[in-house]
Amino acid sequence: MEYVYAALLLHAAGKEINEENLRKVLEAAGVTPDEARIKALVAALEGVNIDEVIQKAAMPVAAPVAVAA
Amino acid sequence: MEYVYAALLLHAAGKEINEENLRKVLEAAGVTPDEARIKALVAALEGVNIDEVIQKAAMPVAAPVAVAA
Amino acid sequence: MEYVYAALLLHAAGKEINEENLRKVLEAAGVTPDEARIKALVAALEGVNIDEVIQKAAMPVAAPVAVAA
Amino acid sequence: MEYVYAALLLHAAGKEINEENLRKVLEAAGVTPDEARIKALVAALEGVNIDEVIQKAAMPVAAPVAVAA
Amino acid sequence: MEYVYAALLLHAAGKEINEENLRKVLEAAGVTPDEARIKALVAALEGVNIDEVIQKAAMPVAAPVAVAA
Amino acid sequence: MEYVYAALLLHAAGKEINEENLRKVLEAAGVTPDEARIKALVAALEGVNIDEVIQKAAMPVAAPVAVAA
Amino acid sequence: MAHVAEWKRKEVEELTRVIKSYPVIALVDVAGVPAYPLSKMRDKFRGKAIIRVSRNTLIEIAIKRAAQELGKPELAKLADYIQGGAAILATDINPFKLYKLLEESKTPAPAKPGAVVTKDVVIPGGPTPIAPGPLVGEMQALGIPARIEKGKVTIQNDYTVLKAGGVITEQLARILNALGIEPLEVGLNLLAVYEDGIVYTPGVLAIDPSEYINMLQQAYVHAFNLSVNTAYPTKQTIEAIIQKAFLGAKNVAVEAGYVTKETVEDIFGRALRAVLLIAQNLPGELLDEKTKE
Repeated sequence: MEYVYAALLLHAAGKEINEENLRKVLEAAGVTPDEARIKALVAALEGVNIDEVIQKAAMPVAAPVAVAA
Repeated sequence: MEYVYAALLLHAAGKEINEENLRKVLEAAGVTPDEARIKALVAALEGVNIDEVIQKAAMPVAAPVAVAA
Repeated sequence: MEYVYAALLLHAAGKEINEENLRKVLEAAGVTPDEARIKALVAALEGVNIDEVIQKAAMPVAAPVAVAA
Repeated sequence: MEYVYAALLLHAAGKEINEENLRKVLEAAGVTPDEARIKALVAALEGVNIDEVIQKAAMPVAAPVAVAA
Repeated sequence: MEYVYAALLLHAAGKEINEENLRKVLEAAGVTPDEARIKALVAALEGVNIDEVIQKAAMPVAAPVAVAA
Repeated sequence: MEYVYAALLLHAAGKEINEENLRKVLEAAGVTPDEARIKALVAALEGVNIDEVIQKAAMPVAAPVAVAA
Repeated sequence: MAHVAEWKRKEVEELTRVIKSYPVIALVDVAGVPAYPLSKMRDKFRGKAIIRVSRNTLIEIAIKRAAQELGKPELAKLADYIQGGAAILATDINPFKLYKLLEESKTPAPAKPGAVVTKDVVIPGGPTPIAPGPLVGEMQALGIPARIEKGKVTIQNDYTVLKAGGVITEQLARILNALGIEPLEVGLNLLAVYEDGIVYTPGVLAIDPSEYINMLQQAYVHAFNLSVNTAYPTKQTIEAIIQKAFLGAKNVAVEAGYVTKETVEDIFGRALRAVLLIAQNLPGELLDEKTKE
């Protein structure tokens, strides 16, 4: 998940999620970046509205399960 | 998801999920394989117990995350 | 599930799920295709809207259950 | 949230979540680190079992199930 | 369960679930039919809307989520 | 589902699920057997532990979610 | 049989003829069934069954004779079940269905002191037509939550006054009759049925339909599971098979953190939830506006 956290960190920091930025962040975290994974991630995120995705993801799916204790 | 389906097809067939095998399967399906995505998938699947993961539910949890109000 | 993954791969690749295509993909994955299973799958998929079916699966669960703890 | 993402990135990379590492990652992401927040985060995460939290976040929610008899 | 499977087979085949048909199917499966069980089954299923009963069984249910409160 | 019911009937009766037996049972139920479907079923069931498979929920089940309140 | 009265001989002959001409022979107890319900029952079964009330001894002789003449020794055993005011019911109806029909055709009857109830007797909550009087005290003495409201006796809530198998007392009979509650059942009690060499008793015949419904559903689930788990497609299961394959693929991709348009939401969701869960443990001053929302 390093790559995902790196991408989300960039997004939260208001930075573009591109190959170079990902590389820098990963390296700062002591990860030797895998070029293929970086490229694949950037490609997969192309056209994805991250704000929207995050908003949807943050919403707990359905309501929290009602539990009779 | 083509790449993932290809990987699971190989897995179900008892074949190793490596770059070459993925490439062959994707090409047979008429997909021009993207090297970065193939490499990224192989790397990402390292250490994943596919049989176990398949059985798990795919849905994200509604772990009632109580966000500080 | 080899046959089903092969079918989903073809679908994701935008190819027709027919006997010939399934055969090619399965062979590329090192599976010796069973003609009867291929025919049965193609027949069963007739009239099925795969995108719709997948979307249904991806949808979060209907209603959360109230569970007695 | 940048601070928490940075912490999770370090954790996923198998690195210690300390002030220095956080500072490096945040800077790589173009964030000017706020010393007080870094200190507070490190202090707050002491004693938190991050693996457990991540596992909780990954927990699947009930998928549609055909009941086993 | 032989008797119930036989009944469902007849139902799926669009045939009436009566004593004679059950007897024939069971015998074809190498089972010596127990007259009392056949009679009881036919009587029990009289007036039962099998399609409806089956559909209820097939209904996706949320899996029991054990929540520690 | 006729073919599956026929297979389950044979299994419950302690008989082998082979083409000939399936054909006999289906014919007794008034079904004209489709050779491809019979062959596909026999192939699909090869090496399958039926007792286990019929009990296994067809869809991934969510693991009990332990949510600390 | 030399001393046997002529009418008895004729009666046995007629009973024997009836027994021999139907495949299903039941013994029913008609004791306590008044003439009117019995004739209603006859109407209900007209064309489907013949009911012959006779003396128990004559029925026994007829059953044994029919068994001998038909060469069906098992039929003779039916005579062992004669009791009360037995009658012969001859029919084509499957014994299990016959039992069900007889049970369904029982009608409620008013309480009688000394009678045993077959079901719990429940006094429903709500207003009653009874005017205040000594009956209220009697009700309360039995634990019935009776009260006077607006000049009428009212029952506060549903109350089980007698369990199945219990005996109706004189006092309770009075109360139930005043309330218009009919706790007894009148109808033909099946003693035993013969068909095809087997004598069935009520214990065997009282099948629980819900058990069969459960078995049907179980059998269907077995078939469903077998089909989906072995990827043998049928019309009913093809969708589930596709979904299973898709969910499996998606699970693997999410677990591996392999981002595709199908998995991006789940993967980001996990990361985000982890962040939120951790943020819960953080002091307030660490949280920025986004987290505080």
